[in-house]
Amino acid sequence: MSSFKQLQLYVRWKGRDLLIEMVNVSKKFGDGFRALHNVSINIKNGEFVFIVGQSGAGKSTLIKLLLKEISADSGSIIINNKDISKLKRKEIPYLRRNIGVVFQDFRLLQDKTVYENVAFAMEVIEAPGKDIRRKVPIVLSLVGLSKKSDLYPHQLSGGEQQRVSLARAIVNGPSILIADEPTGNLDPDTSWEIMKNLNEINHRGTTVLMATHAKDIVDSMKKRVIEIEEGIVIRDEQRGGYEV
Amino acid sequence: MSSFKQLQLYVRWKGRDLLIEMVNVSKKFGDGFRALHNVSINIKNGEFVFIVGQSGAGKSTLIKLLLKEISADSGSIIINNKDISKLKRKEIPYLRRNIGVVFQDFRLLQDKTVYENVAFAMEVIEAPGKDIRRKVPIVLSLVGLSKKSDLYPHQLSGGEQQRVSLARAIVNGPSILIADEPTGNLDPDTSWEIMKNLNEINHRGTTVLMATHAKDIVDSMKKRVIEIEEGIVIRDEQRGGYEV
Amino acid sequence: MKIRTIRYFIRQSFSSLWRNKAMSVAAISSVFAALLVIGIFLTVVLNVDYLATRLESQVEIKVYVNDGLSTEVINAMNKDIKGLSGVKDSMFLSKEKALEEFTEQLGENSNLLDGLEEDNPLADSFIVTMEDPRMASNVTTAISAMSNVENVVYGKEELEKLLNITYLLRVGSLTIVFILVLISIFIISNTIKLTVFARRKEIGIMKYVGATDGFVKGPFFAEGILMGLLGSIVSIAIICIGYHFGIRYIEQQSLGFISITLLPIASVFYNLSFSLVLIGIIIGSLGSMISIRKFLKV
Amino acid sequence: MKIRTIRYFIRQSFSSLWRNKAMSVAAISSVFAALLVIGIFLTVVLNVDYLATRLESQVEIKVYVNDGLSTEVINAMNKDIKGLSGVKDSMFLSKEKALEEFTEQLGENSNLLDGLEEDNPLADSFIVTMEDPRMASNVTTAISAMSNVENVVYGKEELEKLLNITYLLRVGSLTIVFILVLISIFIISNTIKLTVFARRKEIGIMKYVGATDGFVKGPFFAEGILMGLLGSIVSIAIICIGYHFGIRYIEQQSLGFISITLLPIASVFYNLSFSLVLIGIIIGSLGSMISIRKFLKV
Ligand SMILES: Nc1ncnc2c1ncn2[C@@H]1O[C@H](COP(=O)(O)OP(=O)(O)OP(=O)(O)O)[C@@H](O)[C@H]1O
Ligand SMILES: Nc1ncnc2c1ncn2[C@@H]1O[C@H](COP(=O)(O)OP(=O)(O)OP(=O)(O)O)[C@@H](O)[C@H]1O
Ligand SMILES: [Mg+2]
Ligand SMILES: [Mg+2]
Repeated sequence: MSSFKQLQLYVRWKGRDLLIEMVNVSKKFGDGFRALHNVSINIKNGEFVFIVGQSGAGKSTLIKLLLKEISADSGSIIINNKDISKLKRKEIPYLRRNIGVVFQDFRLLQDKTVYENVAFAMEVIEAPGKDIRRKVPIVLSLVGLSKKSDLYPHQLSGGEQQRVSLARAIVNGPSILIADEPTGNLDPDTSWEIMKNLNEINHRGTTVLMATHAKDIVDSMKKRVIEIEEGIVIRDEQRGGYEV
Repeated sequence: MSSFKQLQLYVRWKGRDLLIEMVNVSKKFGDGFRALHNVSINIKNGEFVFIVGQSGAGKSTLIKLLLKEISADSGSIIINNKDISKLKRKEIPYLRRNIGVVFQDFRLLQDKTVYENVAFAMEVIEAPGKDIRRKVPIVLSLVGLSKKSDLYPHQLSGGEQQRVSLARAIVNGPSILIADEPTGNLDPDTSWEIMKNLNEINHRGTTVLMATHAKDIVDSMKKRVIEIEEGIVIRDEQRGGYEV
Repeated sequence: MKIRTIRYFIRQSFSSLWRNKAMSVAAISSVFAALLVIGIFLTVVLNVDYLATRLESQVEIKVYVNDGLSTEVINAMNKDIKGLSGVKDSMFLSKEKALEEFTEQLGENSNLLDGLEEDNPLADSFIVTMEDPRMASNVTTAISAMSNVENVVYGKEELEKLLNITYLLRVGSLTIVFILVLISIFIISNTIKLTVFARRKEIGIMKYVGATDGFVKGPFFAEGILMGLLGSIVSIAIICIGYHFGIRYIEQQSLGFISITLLPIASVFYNLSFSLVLIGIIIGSLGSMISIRKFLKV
Repeated sequence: MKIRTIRYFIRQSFSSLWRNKAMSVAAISSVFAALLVIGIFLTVVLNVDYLATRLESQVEIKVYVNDGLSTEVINAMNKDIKGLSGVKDSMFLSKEKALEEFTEQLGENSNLLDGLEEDNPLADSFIVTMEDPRMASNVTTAISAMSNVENVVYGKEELEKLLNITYLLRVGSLTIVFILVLISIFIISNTIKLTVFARRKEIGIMKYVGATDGFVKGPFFAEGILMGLLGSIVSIAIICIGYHFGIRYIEQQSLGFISITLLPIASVFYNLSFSLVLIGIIIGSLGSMISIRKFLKV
């Protein structure tokens, strides 16, 4: 990868208007199941977008496409003016480094402690040890896990694991934050705490995409809502609610 | 294990009044963290109980104790008149067969299909193949996964995996059904569908214990609510709500 | 445990091998390779033993007899000697023939014997070969007691040397095979351990949904057997093929003091296949049972 | 890649070995066992070669010379012969001494030589031993051209037989070692593959949070080296200990035709350790790099 391209990807994607542009994206799975069909979505820099829809609607599939965890069958996905379907394998990590993700299944490294899991995201970008030691405790306290930093994932409650995943997603201050059901294992109080954090991160300029089933949260935050049903975008509403 | 004991455990635990009896149960973890402290709970046969509490309060720990996945430090846990702390290792499987569990982390067998995962719970009790082939499709359609029966867990959405876990928990018609956050990855509609099922199962005589953060559900179902805070039972209320 | 359950175990073991293809291939390959080592050296040991036996059968006892015996007496004696236990064959050697052979043996120095033809100082003799060279001393005693026998000579020292050599060959090759069998068993069980280890989570899950230890172990046991079986079959096949071609090449070589004759392939196959399959199956199944134990404690 | 990152890889490899103890122990044990097999047979090969060299050095050339040479002439010839390339030593043997020895050799048949003392038909000779027996034919030609030489004799056939034997010994043992090295490499790489396989999920996760292939591979590479290193060190230690005790036992045995002398332990250690460590490290690191590849494609 040329150092110019690296630079282009490293630079925080600010000041651009259209950050994510999906045009007629479709995805079928092996057995012919249509997970997404002709999805077209534009997301501007700095937006806060909820993605809602029934279980199995295709929310996580959409997120996996943005991360190039899977590839679209047709259509194009442009992130920060770059068509990610044309990314070479070597360039994918640099795409992912600009996207912090709270995975629905957490995806924590089982043989690393809470601290190490979060630090790992910084080690990946070869951040100086000094920065790591300074920033990791800050994000851990932000998600309320300061006391758990030396435990391994299997020693954590479901909600705690989810928050480690969140801490890891935000520690590098990514341009885009994608959260797949980040409050699914959290009580309402903790959920609100987390949402306050996400809102703040968004206000500081990070584009936030959140797939969720939390009706309360969507209804009261009054953000843009995209609803997917059986792989098709059936609603894209500014300041929307969980249901029409 | 004597065949008498086996029989005793196999027999559906009906007609008894006190099904689960926890007396002064405490549990500390390795580093001295107090996960549960002096918990005393009685649950009668046929009850429907919500367990609520903040993330990390100790809900899953309590469930793990009932399954003997971990052992209590002190206090006694009596299930169906049997002190489970005195169970021999060989007897534990028979305890677990009478308790269907929807695990918070699903715990699906990754190299088995949806169908096989559910069937496995029946194979474990050496049910006849005929019964397996009849019952598995029924529970899969109950949780809305008939079409997914040949997929592997990693091919499912979060909510679908959760429903497979539920299907597996109920397929043998257990005496006790424990559900740890069974709607965490489900949209409100699907959640209600599942709750209707659980309610029905409860009406047919199964005792249901459900750890949850779903305020809506707890509030509208008006069942017994046990609230845990930092390992201590701080509320045990009939026909309660999520919060006082 | 019901028949149905055992059928289920076997079915499961096949499907598990198939669904974890990458892992199965790696594991079975290792089992195969470890058994191959055992197999190769068992083959070597079998042939070393064969060679040693043939070396031992070269031991000769020389029986010098009185001059001028009649053909009848000679034949009678020959028959008596052949009848002794431990004796393989006996052959009469006249003193004329002996001198001829001796002259040949001396080669360049044969001029030393010039003129001895007229007054042959050698004696008529029987050359006795042994079935079991350890009996040589007994046979010697028995023959000495016969009438007409002048002297019985056998290379006591040489025989002892030879027996030493064959003993060392046998013990040495057996020791090495023994060490190799241990190492191979160790490798196979570690390999099986790693495959169990990769699935420790699945084992826990099975226990959590109410499976007994036996029910969890069943498919692993069957899988261990299957891996051992597959590994041993492949290794037997490779060894037999290799031996088939190797035998041709090696037998063309000449060692001078003894022609190289290897065991026929059927005999190798017969001796080998049973032990390899047995080792594979036993270590495969036992290994998985031992490795699984600690993951069952949930 | 920064120095800091490389340090991170090394630290990670240690911590990963430590945190997956059960797996690491199984894997390193297998690597150790596989290297042990190589090591044992390298030791055998080294000693076979040593034995072969010593057997070869037993070759003698007999130089028969004219009768009644003066001591000066004899000494001069001896010096000339010793100066030929390929010759190790040369020794004068008078015909009286030769007859004595011959009489001894004949043993029971020595009566054949009775009375020859007065008219010794043998000749004075030099017994020449060879540094390199392959030069025997050249040396023979050279000596034949010297004055006072009557006849030069060396057991051409026997030498060829001997060279055949040593050739077979060398080729045979090298072939076996070669096969064993291949098998061991195969086992080690399969073992490493299984340890990578057990962590395929973790590899995916690293990729999903933005790690480059190189960054994921780094610790696995270091871990492969570490496993190879640990496995080889243990195997070298075991072999040296085993050899130390084995050598005593074996050298007490007698083979008769040649005394058993084994290579000194230092020489074995010197020849062995480097190759075992190298094989361990290379296969360990390479194996993990190859096995990891397909899990990186996420
Ligand atoms: N690899 C795959 N093979 C086949 N089908 C798949 C695969 N991956 C996903 N699917 C199917 O695609 C559909 C969409 O899945 P997705 O994970 O996007 O749902 P979701 O909207 O995130 O649901 P949830 O809210 O339950 O997480 C599901 O029905 C799932 O079964
Ligand atoms: N093995 C362990 N070692 C140390 N601490 C542990 C261990 N297991 C659980 N804990 C701690 O015990 C506490 C209670 O965990 P538990 O899983 O019971 O919480 P919970 O109520 O189910 O939370 P959630 O709603 O987030 O699932 C947590 O803070 C967790 O970190
Ligand atoms: Mg999802
Ligand atoms: Mg929990």
